[in-house]
Amino acid sequence: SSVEKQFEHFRVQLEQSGSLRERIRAVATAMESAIRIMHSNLLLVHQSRPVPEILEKVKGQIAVLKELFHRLGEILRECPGQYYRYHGDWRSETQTIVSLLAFLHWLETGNLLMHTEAEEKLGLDASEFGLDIEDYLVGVCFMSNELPRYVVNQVTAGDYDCPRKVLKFLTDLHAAFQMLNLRNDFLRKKFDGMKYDLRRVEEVYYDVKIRGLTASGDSTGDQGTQA
Amino acid sequence: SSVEKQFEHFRVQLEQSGSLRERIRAVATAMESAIRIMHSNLLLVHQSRPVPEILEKVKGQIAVLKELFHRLGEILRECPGQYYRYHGDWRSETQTIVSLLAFLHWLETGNLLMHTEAEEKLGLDASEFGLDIEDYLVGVCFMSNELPRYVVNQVTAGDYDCPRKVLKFLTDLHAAFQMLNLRNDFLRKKFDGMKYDLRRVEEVYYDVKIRGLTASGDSTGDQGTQA
Amino acid sequence: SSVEKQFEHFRVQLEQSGSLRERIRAVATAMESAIRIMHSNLLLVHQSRPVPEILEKVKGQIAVLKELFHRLGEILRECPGQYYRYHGDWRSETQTIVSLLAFLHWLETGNLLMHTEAEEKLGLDASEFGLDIEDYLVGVCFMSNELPRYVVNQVTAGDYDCPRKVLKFLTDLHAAFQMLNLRNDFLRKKFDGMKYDLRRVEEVYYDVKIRGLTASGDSTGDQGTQA
Amino acid sequence: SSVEKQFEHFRVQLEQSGSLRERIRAVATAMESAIRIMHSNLLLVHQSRPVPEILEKVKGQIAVLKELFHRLGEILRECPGQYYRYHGDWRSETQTIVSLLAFLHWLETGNLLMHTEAEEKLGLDASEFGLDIEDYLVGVCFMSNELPRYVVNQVTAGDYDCPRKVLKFLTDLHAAFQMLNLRNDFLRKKFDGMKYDLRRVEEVYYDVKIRGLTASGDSTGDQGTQA
Amino acid sequence: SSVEKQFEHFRVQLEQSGSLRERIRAVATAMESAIRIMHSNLLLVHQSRPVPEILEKVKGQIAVLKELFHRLGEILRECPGQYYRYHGDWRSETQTIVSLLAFLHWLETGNLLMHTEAEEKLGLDASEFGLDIEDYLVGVCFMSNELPRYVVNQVTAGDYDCPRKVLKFLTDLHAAFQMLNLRNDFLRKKFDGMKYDLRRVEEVYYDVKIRGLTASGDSTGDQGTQA
Amino acid sequence: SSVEKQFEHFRVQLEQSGSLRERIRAVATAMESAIRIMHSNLLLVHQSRPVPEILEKVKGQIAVLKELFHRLGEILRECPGQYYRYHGDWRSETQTIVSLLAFLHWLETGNLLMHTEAEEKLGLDASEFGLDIEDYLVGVCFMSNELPRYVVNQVTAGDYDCPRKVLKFLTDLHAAFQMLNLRNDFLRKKFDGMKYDLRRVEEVYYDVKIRGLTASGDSTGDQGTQA
Amino acid sequence: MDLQVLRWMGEAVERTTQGQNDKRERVVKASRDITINSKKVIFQVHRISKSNREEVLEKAEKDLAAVTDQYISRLVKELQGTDFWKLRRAYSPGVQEYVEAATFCKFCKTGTLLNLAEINASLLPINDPSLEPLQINVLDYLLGLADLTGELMRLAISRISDGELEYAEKICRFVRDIYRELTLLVPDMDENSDMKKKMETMLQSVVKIENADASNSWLTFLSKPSVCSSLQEQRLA
Amino acid sequence: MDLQVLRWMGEAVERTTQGQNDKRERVVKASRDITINSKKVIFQVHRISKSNREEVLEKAEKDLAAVTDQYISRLVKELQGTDFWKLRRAYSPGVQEYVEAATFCKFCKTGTLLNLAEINASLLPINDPSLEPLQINVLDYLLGLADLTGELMRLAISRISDGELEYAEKICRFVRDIYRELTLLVPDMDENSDMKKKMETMLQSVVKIENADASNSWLTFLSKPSVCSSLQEQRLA
Ligand SMILES: [Mn+2]
Ligand SMILES: [Mn+2]
Repeated sequence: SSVEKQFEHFRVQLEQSGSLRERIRAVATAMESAIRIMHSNLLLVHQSRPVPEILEKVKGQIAVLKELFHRLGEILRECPGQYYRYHGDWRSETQTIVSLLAFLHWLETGNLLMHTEAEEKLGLDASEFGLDIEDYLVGVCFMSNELPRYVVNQVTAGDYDCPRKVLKFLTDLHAAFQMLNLRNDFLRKKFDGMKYDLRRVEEVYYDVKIRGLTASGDSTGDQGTQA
Repeated sequence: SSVEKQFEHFRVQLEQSGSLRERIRAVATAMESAIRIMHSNLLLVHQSRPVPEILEKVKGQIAVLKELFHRLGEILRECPGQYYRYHGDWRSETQTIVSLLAFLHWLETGNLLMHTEAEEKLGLDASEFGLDIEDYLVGVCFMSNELPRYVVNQVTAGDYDCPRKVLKFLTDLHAAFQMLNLRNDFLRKKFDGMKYDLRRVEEVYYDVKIRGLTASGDSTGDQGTQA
Repeated sequence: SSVEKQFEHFRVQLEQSGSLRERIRAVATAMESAIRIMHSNLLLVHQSRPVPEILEKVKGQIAVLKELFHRLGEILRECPGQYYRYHGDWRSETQTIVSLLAFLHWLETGNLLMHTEAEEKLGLDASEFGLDIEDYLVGVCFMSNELPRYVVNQVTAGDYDCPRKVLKFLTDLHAAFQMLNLRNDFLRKKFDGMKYDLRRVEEVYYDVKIRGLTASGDSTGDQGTQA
Repeated sequence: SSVEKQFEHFRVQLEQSGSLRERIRAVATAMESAIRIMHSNLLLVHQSRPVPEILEKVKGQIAVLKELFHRLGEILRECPGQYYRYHGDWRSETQTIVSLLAFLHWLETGNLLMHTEAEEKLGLDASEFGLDIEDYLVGVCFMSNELPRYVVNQVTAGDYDCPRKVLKFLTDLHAAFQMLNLRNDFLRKKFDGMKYDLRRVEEVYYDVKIRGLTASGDSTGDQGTQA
Repeated sequence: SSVEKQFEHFRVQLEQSGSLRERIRAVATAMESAIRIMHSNLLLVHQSRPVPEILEKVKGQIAVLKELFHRLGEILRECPGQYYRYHGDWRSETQTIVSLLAFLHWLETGNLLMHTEAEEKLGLDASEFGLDIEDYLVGVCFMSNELPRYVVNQVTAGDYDCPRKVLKFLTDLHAAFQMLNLRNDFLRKKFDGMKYDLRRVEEVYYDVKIRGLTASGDSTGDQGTQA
Repeated sequence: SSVEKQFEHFRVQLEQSGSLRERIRAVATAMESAIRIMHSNLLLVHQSRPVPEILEKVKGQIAVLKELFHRLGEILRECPGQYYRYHGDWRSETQTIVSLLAFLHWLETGNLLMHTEAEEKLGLDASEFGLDIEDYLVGVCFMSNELPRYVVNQVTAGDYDCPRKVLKFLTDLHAAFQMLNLRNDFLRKKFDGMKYDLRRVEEVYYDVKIRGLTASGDSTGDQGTQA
Repeated sequence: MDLQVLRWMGEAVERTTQGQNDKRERVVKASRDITINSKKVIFQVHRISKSNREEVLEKAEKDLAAVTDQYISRLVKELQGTDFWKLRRAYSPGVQEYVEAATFCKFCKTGTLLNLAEINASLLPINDPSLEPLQINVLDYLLGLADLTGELMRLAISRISDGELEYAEKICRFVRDIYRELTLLVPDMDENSDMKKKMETMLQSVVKIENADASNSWLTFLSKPSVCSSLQEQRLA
Repeated sequence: MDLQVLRWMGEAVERTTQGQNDKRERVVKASRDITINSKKVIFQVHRISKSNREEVLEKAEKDLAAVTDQYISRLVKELQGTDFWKLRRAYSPGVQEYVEAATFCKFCKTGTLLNLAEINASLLPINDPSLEPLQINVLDYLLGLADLTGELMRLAISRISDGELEYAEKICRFVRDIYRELTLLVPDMDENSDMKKKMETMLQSVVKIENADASNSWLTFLSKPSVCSSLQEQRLA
């Protein structure tokens, strides 16, 4: 019957999209794995290991991720206009990747990784398979969560100027976000959390300041974070 | 039939109250937007920017809010005696506004913004459209939440007398609230939280005191907060 | 100090509104008690006891309720314009009362108790302390819930014309409600339930009809429900 | 230290009450087991087996339960005044037992098992270890839940007078409960459920009536349920 | 270091059990798929299609399932003694399969599919990879859930003797379960649900009886379900 | 009938596994009790009581636990291949035991208690009744939860080198875990929690460092924890 | 870091997400209007009876066309140039209800299932030819279909009360077919938890029709004088 | 069945449960008053400082005696002749708070734990000699004790800020002892889920005191001129 025929047609369609989704999930799983290694290397920063050494270690993983995004792009090219249908399947991985890249970038340059820079690093091309802005912003929020811990460990290691620099960066970042009229959603919640990071960094800065620890010639030259 | 007539009458009434509610919500949304800008400007106080400069910046927003309350009052004049029917729709905005105004006022004068002063600033007239007391009190509690952070940042910026002044203000405020026999509701919960603010300010005061940092002639004259 | 004076003022105000609320709750509790007796008497209708006898029994309770609403009105007169502030405290009682009155009225007259009639029975004066329209409508929905059971018991008692009359009444009522563009709230949910009552009455009507039980001159003259 | 001594004393006390509770739980478990068998036998009534045969079968279990209550009483005599401390541990068993006894009693006599009769059957003595009134009432509500099913099966077996008798019993029972001013608790919820039983029995009576099945000389003499 | 060596060892082990689990999940997914088709075919019974035709259709799926259980057994042979470690991964599929087989078997023979028969049909060998008793019992409970609907549809199709047969089957099954002293777990909950199936079938039987539809010699001979 | 026989067979089997489970639960309860005493003694470490004294106190409990595991092994020998069927019944006790042993071991030696060492201490033999790897790992995570508090109390007692040692231990442990590709389960969640312990220890280390308290020759020789 | 850069970025992002948010809200509103008006169409169809069939269906079809022309077209306008999948959550409820209404009308008129392809073809005229046309996706179609069975259930019951037994029987068969087909499809659907819930409701609908149908067939049986023997006589006496 | 019998039963039951309900409500109210006034006593004790010790404690003890004489005695009156366990849920919160206040006063005065036996002895005078005297049960005592540790934590922190370090140290030891003892008792308690929650809160209190104490000990350390070496100098510079 025509009913059966239509449903048979649907079945084929849905199976196709199901297998597409499976391939996407496979890429996302591979991303997860690269993220894990990259994250684990990045954690060394809390043990005050020199930034260049860390950059060296993670470079390989970035290449892997770039390759994976390329593969993702190819899969999505098979189903034009359905980026957002499958978006949920690699979303949280993307956000974590942005947070890692942004943290690295900040360590290197002391600046915020811009949206276009992130796309570039991942080999994404906004015209066909770009980086969703909200994913980028969530990633930046995630990055901010890492900063208080970084500050604490840097001070422990004797870098007393770090709190000031981080505080300036985070204050500016927070102000920039404040301008956005965020919907009451996940991103908003993450941003709301940023103020706790800010507060914690302020408190470390306060600790350092109240003990008069800032004056010394501390600017550790091996760090790129000169604000 | 008379039944139909009655329901037709209801339809009209429900639609009227529905559209009223929509207009109120629109005003509340506009308030939210002004609040956001005002809040964002007020945050500069944590970067120890001079109070007069900040006051200048937020003045415009206060005017906007006053205008919005005026508009709200006009809408409510259409439905006399139904203030509390729609109260929930602008309640949380009002509370935040009170908290911002009270903080500003404290920065300027070192005193608590009184209920009548708040009404005055917002152009409210208690006789027909006043500021609900509980909203005022919740707003004051919100304001107290901001103080510990302010104290930390002022000390960092070298204002060592700030903790003492804030502590005195907060202790008095807490004592005043204690007089109220609060029901077990939202306000009560907010007030219960005030004691954490008090404790944190005590700790900063203690830090400053134990290091003998208070004696110095620090009273930064450009601040109105002389307790 | 002026702060203390202000909080003293608040204390008095909060205590006043607290005691007001307590007095309102006391009236509501008394209503609940009268409702219980009235409901218990009204249940006799399912045992096909004559309507006049039941009316006789409940008359006293209606007088009690009227008196209680009078008392409520007097309490509210002390705080003009705050009807909706305390509304939640007697709301569900009012809805139940409307449902009982509406059922009684329908038994007597076969008609829907109108909003104004309900106000009249309860001695309410719309100009100062009226019956909230939504409460009235919820009450009417509650009343509809009682009808399927009533129909079943009437048929059992041999009144084969009852389903037809109730079905007509309920169909009209449902159609009238349908005209209202209800928000997605409590009332809407209650109204959505009305269709199950309608369906159940349809089924009984169908049972009676298919067995050819309607034709007979059964219309029990002692019932006021002539549609 | 005295602190340690006190706590040691507590430990002994609590262990004693713990072991008491364990013994009570053991009795309750034994009750459960007897209840299961009794219930399983009582279910035969739905297959329209003669009441005397069923009574014969359950008699043994009642004796077991009586003995278990005796044992419970002895345990409780060890901790005078603490009946309600451990009450929760045999409460739900007691309620089920009351429901079974009440159903049996109704099958035998057509009457409600009174509170004192229940105590008597279980060998309880109100002066020292009585049957809690709320447990009794919950048990009666549970019993009412069984009646719709019983009515359906009796009609299937050809006993067309059963619905009338059950309906009368249930209506009276429901009316009696209605007089109680129940708190908003478990019992109230159970009682609220009783009206569904009532409604279902009304519907069966309606089915039987509308088909003219009642007239026949159906009063099955082997049943004690003569209302 | 030895710690690293230990964790490396763990990594290998966890990956092994992870991949085992994945293979098991793959088999379970394949089972699910076969179940889906089998269930869809079995649904035809509600449209009163002849049992032999349905049996014919599902035979293929049973073979598939047998093969899948064989594969499962082989996987489990790799990890002796760990049947229950992974049991949760194919448990619910097994239960559904039992329910389908038991329903089919009942349609064919009117008897309960015994545990050993189920094992046989699935090619299971109790000595090494048997059918867990609780899974079997849950499956039987699931099967009972299907019966009320079947009865209703059979009556619609004119098979008025079906309710009696099903009622007898279900009553006996329920009695048999009642003998088991079930723990307070999933199985117990499922069994508790069986009484609603019983009640529903009783009600259909009641409907049929009250309309005098049972007497006729309708027992449709093409069905194996002669109780 | 054969159905009855089958269910009788099931009854026996379910009762057997039920009583087995009860015996296992009894052993687990006894474990719980020994754990409680052991834990209570271990708490003394936070009052900086010397480690050897504490070890002396808990030795007896370890012997008790060893005996209980022996008994458990014997019970499980009755049902070969069903270790994982009942695993859940002693699982959480085992995890707690591992955490206590690991903490003790770390206090004594400054090293991580290895899996084989844990088995040895509990008299377990991997070939027949070993320590599940995931239980071991969860236990290690639990142990990490205790460290931040220990560090704080040691610092209070004047052991300023403790944070450094613990931080090193925890950093290595965290890195080792990071290598494992954990499924999204309980263990994963516990491991995710470890980073908060790490962060807390970092903060204590920071506090100590910022106050310049580390330099002194404080290493309290009576503690075995020399990293 | 340059604050200006950040500010600039903030504004750029603001423009984008703010625009998105406003658009999303407008789409939600459009969807809500589609829902309400589709529900009205469905309500209209339920007025059907033996006597007013033609008239009722004609009105319903006109109403449905109005929904398409006024509300669906507004949705199309709001969505233009957007990735349909991005805002799917925002408009999906309305589209589902529209599918429900359209298939319901079609079934009542012809007794057949309106295909997705047919619906999508009917939407082409309201699409702006210069843009990618809005096409309802399979998932929304299937979700709408699942709800359709609920309406068919109500229809069947009212048809039974009205004596149109064969018609009810036909509906019943149709619903069963859809249910069976969907049973096979559900596991392949994208996020199928909604659908799973609907499947349960649908099963209840199927069972309800069956029950109504059953009691009806017994009753018709009963009403045949030759069979209803003593019972009927008792009543008549 | 005789309707009269039922009605009669109904009324009898009504009398009983209605009386029970009223009494329960009165007991709940009495408990609430005890809670509020015990909280006031606790608040009063928190005013303590090096200078006003005597005065504050004297006032607190007077207030506590007033709670006993006015509010606990009202509870005793309400409960008279009832099984104390039956209404335990109704009065338990008040009694717990009372235990908290009484033990708090006692600790501040003498540094020791007020025993249950001592509390119960102090209640004898307000009991009617003709009835069974109200005795606080072990469970409520322990639950009150669990809350006491929260108050002690606050006290310790304020003592530290006030420089009374040894006193804070003493409190810390006392709280740890109670925590350890309770750890052993909890599993034996009747319905111990409340207590388990309180144990968690208590552990947090313990950790909080420890942290405050720790940072304090560093600070005292710091403030000794001989030790605070370069850091201090830097600041002074
Ligand atoms: Mn619908
Ligand atoms: Mn307290």
